[in-house]
Amino acid sequence: MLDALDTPGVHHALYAVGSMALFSIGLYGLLTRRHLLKIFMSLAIMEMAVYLLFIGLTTQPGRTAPILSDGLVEFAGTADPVPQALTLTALVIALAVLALGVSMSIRYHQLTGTTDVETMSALKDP
Amino acid sequence: MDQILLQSPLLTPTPIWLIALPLLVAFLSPLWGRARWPLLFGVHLGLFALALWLLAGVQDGPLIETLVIAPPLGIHLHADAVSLLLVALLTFAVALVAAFLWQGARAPHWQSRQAFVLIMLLSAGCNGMLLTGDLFNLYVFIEIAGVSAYLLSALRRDAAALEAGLKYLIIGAVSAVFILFATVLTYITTGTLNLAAIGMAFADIPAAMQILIGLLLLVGLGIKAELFPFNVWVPEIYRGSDPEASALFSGVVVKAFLFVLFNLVFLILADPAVVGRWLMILGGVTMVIAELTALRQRDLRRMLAYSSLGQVGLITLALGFAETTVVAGGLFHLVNHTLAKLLLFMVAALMLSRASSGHLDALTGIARRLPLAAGLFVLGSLSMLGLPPLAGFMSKLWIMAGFAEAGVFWPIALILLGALLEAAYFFRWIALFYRPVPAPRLASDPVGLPTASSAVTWPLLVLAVLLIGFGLAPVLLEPALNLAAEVLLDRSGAIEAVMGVRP
Amino acid sequence: MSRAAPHPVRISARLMLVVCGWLFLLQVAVILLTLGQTATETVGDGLLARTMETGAANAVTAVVVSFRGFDTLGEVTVLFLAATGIGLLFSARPERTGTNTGPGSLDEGLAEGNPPVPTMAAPPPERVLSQPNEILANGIRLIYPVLLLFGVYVVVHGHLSPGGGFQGGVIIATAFMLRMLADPSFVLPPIVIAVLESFSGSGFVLFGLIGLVLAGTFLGNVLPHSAASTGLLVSAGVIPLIYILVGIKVGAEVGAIFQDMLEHHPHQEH
Amino acid sequence: MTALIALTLFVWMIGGALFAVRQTDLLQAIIGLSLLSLGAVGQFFLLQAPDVALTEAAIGVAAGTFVLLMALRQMGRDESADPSHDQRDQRDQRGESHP
Repeated sequence: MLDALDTPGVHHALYAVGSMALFSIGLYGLLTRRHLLKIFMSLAIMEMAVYLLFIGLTTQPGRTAPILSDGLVEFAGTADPVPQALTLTALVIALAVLALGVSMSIRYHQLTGTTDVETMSALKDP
Repeated sequence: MDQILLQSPLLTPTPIWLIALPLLVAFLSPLWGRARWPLLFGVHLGLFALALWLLAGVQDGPLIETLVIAPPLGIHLHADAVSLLLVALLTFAVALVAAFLWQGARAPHWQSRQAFVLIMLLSAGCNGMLLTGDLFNLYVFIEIAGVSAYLLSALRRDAAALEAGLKYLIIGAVSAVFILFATVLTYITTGTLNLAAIGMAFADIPAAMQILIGLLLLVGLGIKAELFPFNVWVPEIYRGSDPEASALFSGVVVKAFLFVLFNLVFLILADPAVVGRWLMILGGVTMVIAELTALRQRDLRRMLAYSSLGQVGLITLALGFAETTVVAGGLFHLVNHTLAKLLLFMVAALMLSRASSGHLDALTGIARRLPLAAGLFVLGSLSMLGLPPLAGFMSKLWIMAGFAEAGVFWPIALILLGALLEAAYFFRWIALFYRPVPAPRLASDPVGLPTASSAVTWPLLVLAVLLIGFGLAPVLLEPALNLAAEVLLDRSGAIEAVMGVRP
Repeated sequence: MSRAAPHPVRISARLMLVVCGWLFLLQVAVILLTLGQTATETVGDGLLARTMETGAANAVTAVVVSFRGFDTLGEVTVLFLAATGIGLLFSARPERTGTNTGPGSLDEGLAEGNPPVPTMAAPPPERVLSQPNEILANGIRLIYPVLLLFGVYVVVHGHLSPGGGFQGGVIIATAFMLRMLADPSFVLPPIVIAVLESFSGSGFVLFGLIGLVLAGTFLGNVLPHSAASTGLLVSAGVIPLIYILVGIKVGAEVGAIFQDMLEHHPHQEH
Repeated sequence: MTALIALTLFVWMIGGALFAVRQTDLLQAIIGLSLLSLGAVGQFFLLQAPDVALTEAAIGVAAGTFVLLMALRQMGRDESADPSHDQRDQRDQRGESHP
């Protein structure tokens, strides 16, 4: 009976709803939180949701990983490798941007003692 | 296309060099030592020449360079009359900024190896954005250009610069998430990432999804291309960054993003008319609001930032009309705005090196101390607001003539209103620069400054000559611009060049 | 500078909740409506059909390093930029701190002779990583070579099994990070990092250019890569070589990022 | 069966994400984020993407968390510890987290 759930439709709907829920939580955090670290964390949640949506919706249940091993000799019935490859790339880029943003925040905090985006106002019109 | 590739690739340079060479030079940066600035200048001059050389070869059709595996499976570079024209413009602009920094930047943060790497990779990222024919590859290059820009604006590492860098990084990361989301949805629905293949498949996906993808891309690219209402962050970034960095943002990065936005609109949408109308409205609103706000600015860099936003709005207004004459005029204005804004920001850099701040009061009477710089500022602002015989006049005239020919008059009224507002605030600043000041205030002139050599002015003079030259003889650029506009609007030609079939 | 009217956190938080919920429903509705019409034939299928040509047993690696190697080049560039920028941020004390006027660009020389401007800056961070206890230090010393070896294994087998340059590089960097935590005197010399990142980055581009000359396309596979050798360690032509370069690059960059964030005392710029 | 596992992991991840966004103690928020990443590792394994799962484990769980923890060491654990927050804001935020 549980196997009846394992249709592409159910899977994809599950991943659509789940990852969009994560995306919305991230967006909510982005819009309401003011601490710099919280903003970067919210962005990380949004990115995670996008990756999950990507791989979730392009993989059909029952496929195998796109790797030849254990006697497999051809790529038949394997998952789509392109979303996985793109997600790899995007993950590393996201780490780079996160590390850079956090470093800037640390430096900014050392200089001014501020961690709040809304009080960063040195550049506003006097 | 294969016959191009089968010739010896070293003898016939291919578009990949426009991206690979800056990457290579940047990776090898520890080797260059003191020769960094001449190298940056030389490499960009070389890339400029290469872009012009390639531009001469794409008069009849785009040059498609396959990377590893032929499109639509793999990534390809799509070099055509419009993307190469912009590559030429942007590499030229970076070369001039490099020359300016080479001669003029005495501040330690501009002398560092990192500054060299950042500018080099900023240019590589922009070239990649202009040339790539693949949606995800576009995202990667947007990140390269973006990360270099965040770091350039934080380069000075004091609180103001770090604040600018952080704000730029946060807004840029948000925009990148939206662009990535749109890319993902596109792959899910069309199964491809090649822009031409997407162009063929896009009309078949459900309308709701088309709108969602379009909105995500509009938000993502609108943030980066500084369109209303996604541009509130711009003036703060420009104020916190050094003017040299702002010159690169306004003159180079924004132009690349404008091209990306319109290239996607024209290439992917089977009928760009509706979206084009919306973009025109967006552009018009951007222009009017920015020019009105610029009137109230009391800081030189913020004023220039708002003026830049106004011009971006004008260019969007023209390109959104999707009609050859007006688009050619819009591209002409894009060229002129890059030249004039580079001039204005570099003059601002010179002025700020002599004044205590960029505030109105601090700059009063600066013309006595920097007569040449003030004169060039006048020239640049006159071109910006469109006074004959300068280039800005010709491009605005061109755009308005195109609109009049098509019988659409509200953009003309908006452009004239914008020019009026620009005249108001630029003349206010110019009058201020030339106001005579009592002696005690001049005495506060900082002394003991390591003066920049007078060679620092020659990039500015080049820009001034070009502004006058293009104003007097727009015919120099006319064939290239007309061709570029046709190519930009010719969706089926671009798709056919990649896919081999007409849509 | 006076702050604007107090931020009405509560109202705006509720409003944002409504906005996000509405967007959530909208996105889910659009995606669910589209689910029946997702692409049946994707680029991935075409690439899978041609993966055998590369001789790589891991199709994801074939896509990452070969078919979409240009993306990967861009990606290591972003990492390089981030490491460069973080090195810059932590390299030396900026001369001046926050002023409202934002100093001009060319006048930095002005500030050199002046006494430091007192600011509202926080006290310098205590850089006490409390002395690690003996068990932790010994445990890390024990695990460190194993982790390094594992990282190298993951890099080298990237074309055969899950993993590759990124994963292995990050594992190696994590090994360094643990070692730094256990043993504060352990440092990656900046010069070594600089050499490694230059070597691997330019090596990647050079592989691309060699491919351009010999195979006709940038990043073309110029070494023998017969399908028959699929599954062997030496197979797939340049793919493992490029992935090793990526591993070195990622290891060096992420290691440098970790090191910069761990120790905040300024080190020399070069 | 996989659908149920995926559902469980999603509940886990959404819990982690809510924790990361709502918790005012930043250390706990970071732990919430790494729980989310851990859930994502499981999801990627389930989706036949071992490469991505390995990367997510190395980058999301280890490196990303480390980077955030380093920032925490500098900036303090308390989200509302910023001196520029006024009392009213703090009260409001507390009120908002217990509706």
